Amino acid sequence: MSVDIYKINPEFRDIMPKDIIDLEDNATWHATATKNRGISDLPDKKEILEEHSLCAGCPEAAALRYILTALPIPEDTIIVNSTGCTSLMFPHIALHTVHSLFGNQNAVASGIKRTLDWRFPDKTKDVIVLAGDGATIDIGLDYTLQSWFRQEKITTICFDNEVYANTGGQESGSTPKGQVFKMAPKGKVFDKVPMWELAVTSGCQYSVKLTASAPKKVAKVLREAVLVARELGPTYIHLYTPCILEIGLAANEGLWEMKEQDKERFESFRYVSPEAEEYLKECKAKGIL
Amino acid sequence: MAKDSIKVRMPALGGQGAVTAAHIAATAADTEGYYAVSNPFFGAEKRMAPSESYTRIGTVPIFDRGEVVYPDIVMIYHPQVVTMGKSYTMPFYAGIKDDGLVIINSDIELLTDEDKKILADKNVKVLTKDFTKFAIDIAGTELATNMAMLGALFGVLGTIGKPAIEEGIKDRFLKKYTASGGTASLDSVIEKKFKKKLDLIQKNLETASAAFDLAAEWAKEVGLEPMLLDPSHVVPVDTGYVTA
Amino acid sequence: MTKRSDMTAEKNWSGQKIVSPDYLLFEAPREKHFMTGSEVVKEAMKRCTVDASVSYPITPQSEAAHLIGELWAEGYIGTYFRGENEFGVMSEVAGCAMAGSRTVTTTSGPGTLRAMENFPMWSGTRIPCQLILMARGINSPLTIQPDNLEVSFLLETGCMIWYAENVQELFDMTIAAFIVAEKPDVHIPIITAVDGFFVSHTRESVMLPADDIALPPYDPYAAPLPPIDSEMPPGRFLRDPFVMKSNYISYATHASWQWEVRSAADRSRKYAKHFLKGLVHTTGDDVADVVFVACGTASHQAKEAHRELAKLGVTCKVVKLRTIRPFPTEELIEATKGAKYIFVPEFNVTGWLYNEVVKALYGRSESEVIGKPRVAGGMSMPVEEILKEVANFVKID
Amino acid sequence: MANLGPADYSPYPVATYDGLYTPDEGKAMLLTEMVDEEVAMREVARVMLTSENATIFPGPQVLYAWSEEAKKKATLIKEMSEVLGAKMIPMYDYRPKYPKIDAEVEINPNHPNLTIWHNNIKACIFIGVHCHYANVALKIIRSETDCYTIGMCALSGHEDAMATIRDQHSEDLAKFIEIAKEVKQELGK
Repeated sequence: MSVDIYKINPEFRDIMPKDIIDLEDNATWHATATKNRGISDLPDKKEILEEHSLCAGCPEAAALRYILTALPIPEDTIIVNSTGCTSLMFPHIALHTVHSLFGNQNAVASGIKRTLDWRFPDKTKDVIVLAGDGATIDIGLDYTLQSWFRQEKITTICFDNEVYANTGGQESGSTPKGQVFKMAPKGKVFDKVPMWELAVTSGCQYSVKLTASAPKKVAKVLREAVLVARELGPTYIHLYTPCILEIGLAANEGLWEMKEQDKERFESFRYVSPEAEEYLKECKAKGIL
Repeated sequence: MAKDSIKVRMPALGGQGAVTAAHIAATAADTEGYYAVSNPFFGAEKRMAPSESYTRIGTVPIFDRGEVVYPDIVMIYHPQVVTMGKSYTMPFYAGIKDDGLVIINSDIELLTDEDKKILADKNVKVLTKDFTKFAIDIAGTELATNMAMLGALFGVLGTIGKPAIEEGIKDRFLKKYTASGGTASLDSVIEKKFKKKLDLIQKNLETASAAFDLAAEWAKEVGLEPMLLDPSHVVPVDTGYVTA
Repeated sequence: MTKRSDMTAEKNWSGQKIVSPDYLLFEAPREKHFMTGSEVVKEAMKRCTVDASVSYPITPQSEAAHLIGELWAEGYIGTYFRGENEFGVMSEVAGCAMAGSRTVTTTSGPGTLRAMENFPMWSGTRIPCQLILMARGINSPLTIQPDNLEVSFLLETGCMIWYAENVQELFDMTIAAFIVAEKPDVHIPIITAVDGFFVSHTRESVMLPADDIALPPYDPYAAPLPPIDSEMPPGRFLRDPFVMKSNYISYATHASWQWEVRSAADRSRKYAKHFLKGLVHTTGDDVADVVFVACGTASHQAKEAHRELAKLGVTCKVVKLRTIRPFPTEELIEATKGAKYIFVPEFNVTGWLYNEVVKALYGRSESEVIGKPRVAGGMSMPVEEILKEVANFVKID
Repeated sequence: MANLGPADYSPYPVATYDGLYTPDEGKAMLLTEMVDEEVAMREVARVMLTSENATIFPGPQVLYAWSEEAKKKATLIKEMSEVLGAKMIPMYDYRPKYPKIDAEVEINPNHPNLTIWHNNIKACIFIGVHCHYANVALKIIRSETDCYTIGMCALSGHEDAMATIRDQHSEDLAKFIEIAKEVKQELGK
């Protein structure tokens, strides 16, 4: 059983560090949890994300914590990443993950999902893609859309900070029009790419745009997206996680920025296909949502 | 004098079935016990555009691959190969070896006096015949032209018999066979023309057989020397495959 | 629809009897068939208990890719689909292999270059997938013709590269490839190359074992890294982590990691020696003035030339290289001992194999190495042209 | 700090470039020599019993209770450490740890030399570490320390270790423990 890979042989408990012992004793694995996992576990349960190397106060780090704490079955969840700031957190996620290249995340995830379905026909294995706006919308656009056309049963999450942050603040397709960034010294000349809409026209069963300002909302959306992907087909979450460094905010101003954008560029967008709507009702009835 | 291996070049027009003919020729030779290889010219051939294929037959393993630049035998499937230069080589007999052979499908004489002199100097014999009419008379379709040409080739060579040819034709039309899109649809066109596959095979066999006799007769008349050693000379060789 | 869980100790999921690699390659009785390289790829994969394959059309490999698809439809292969382009396909292959599939794909020329970024990623993540490469020109203007310049771009990707000479060797080599690539101390990708058209579209006789036997399945847990399936510790595992000094601690990791990938290729030698019956194969006179060193179709052409030279009384030998990565340096030196002239005939304009041979023999051989004849753009290499080149150095009457 | 090892500073040249390869089935390797498994077991036991701060580095495949074999091995490795009087420092996962490791109590494949330097370890056994990370770590140790490395591998072994024994399953570990006890007696320990 997957959760067994976190069980420490008693002979070695005395030499293992606390964070590994806690993963066995105090993490909320699906197999051992008494209730649905969620944000309420954050204060007193062992988190799946260990210490990370992002900037102090980076909303990405917070958003990843919300997502990991809401996974329906973390011990059977694979997360595929791509190059960018998020890559710096991935080694510290206590799950099986892949980085691979810049932009090929949905292609790698497609291969993984197809193989897991082939190798474990009687088991549920969730596959999630988590990448930045550059990876999802620019360099990886073809692979993102094609995986949706093919109806791959994976959840794609875009951490949109509207800039290439890891490489030093260059304009991305997701940067708002007019914004001055490196490689757009006169300001960006075209509009922010409406990825959440492309998701709908490209076959996603579920597409939601939001900011990471409300943890419980992020957790709910993540859970819905994963359940729908598992059952029906591709789902998409477009999440605003501002780069406080590149837009000149202090470490404690990220939340404020996200709340601001809840009313503007990231005013909530939600598409749920009729089939998904039906299925989510069932999930509620079953109490898994 | 007979050689241990010969190379046949088949310039044709897309759709005439020269690739199929090369394949059947190689299969027949293989059945007769020879080493044999066939391949098409590697291009994006279209209907009525130049299309070329090759067959190599020998009593020794055939290592040579690709386009036949120095053929022993050239088979012209369509007059346009000569009259309109629908050929990858100019003239169509470029590179032909001494004591070679040219088979032309045409209802009229295509060779200039200069061509004739060059070929005569190399002691290359030429068989010109309207194999398309021949095919229509016997099989009832010009699509059997390639079978007539094939029969003629083996009639001249004389060391690969009709049973082997039959085997080659059956192998081609009865087995599951990987063909390019164009060839696949042509197959179905032919099948529509004949009600049953076996019927098709029978017609093809009759066409090839008749052409075989005609060409054998011709070879006697012109006193053509045997070109290829007979299969009794085939020597098994360790070709160094993983499984030797 | 077959299920992987239908597999037993005796039979794989498609009901084929599971036999040892040695039995399949060397002991099982064989029958004569007459087919193309594309068709033989299907026959080989049919006997390999393949979990996954991803395809994309490009001449001349398309037919092989169609036929692998048929194997999936027939229940021999677990999962198969057409990817969006070669970059995507090679990444999908990586996903399949990392998650524990025995995975195969095919490509040619421009597809290889489009996918290029993936190949060092493949070797770096230690996946034992197989790429069957049907070499084709990569220059502009566009060509679909046989020309193996593309192979030179793959030489330093960390993947193993084997080169098959003809339809028969393509069959045996693509089976042996999985066996060697999946050895735990090797476990890196393998590229099995042939010259497009010269092999893919050429019809010749080939000896095949029965198709009701197949290789044992791939075991992703007997591997140098855990598969990405959440079934093997450590639970906290990133298959290809950032270990750059700027973010973390170690340049040494990067250096060591890359040496380890090269070491893995080196460890394949002893296995390849067994399953390929040697990294090189020599035909002709033991002691020879003229030695041809070649791979793929060029070694075939050289053998044709050898036969003619023998008739002319010239002592001659053909040294066919079966493995290019790892490069069979010691075997090459041994096989070319005493040669006056070493000719390296090639189907590309730059002579990448000539460069490899010169590098390997540098300071260790007295022979004169000649990078001729060399044809490109799909041209054939008639034996007559080879003989002309030889005549420039050796007196032929 | 320990002296640099045979390769000095950089992990190149690695063992394969010196012509050393993993031993054939049924064989083991001591430095550059192919020997019988039992010969290697005796030598390995001797080195561990006579070297300063001899340490066992158990890896994920034996640290966690994910299979019956792993549980058996855990018990045996614990016994092995007692017989050899060796300390145990876990390589519990392979992540490049941030911001730093605690070299006193853990070892990380990305900079294993830190742990060996810090604890002045002169002999160590890798066991249950996945081959790729074992090889990455062993190359670094080989280059940057003078520690005598031993690879006890369930698969094909590790030529970058100074001693490597392959195909080591629980029954083989039991056999090794018995041999270690004999050697310990011979050494009068």
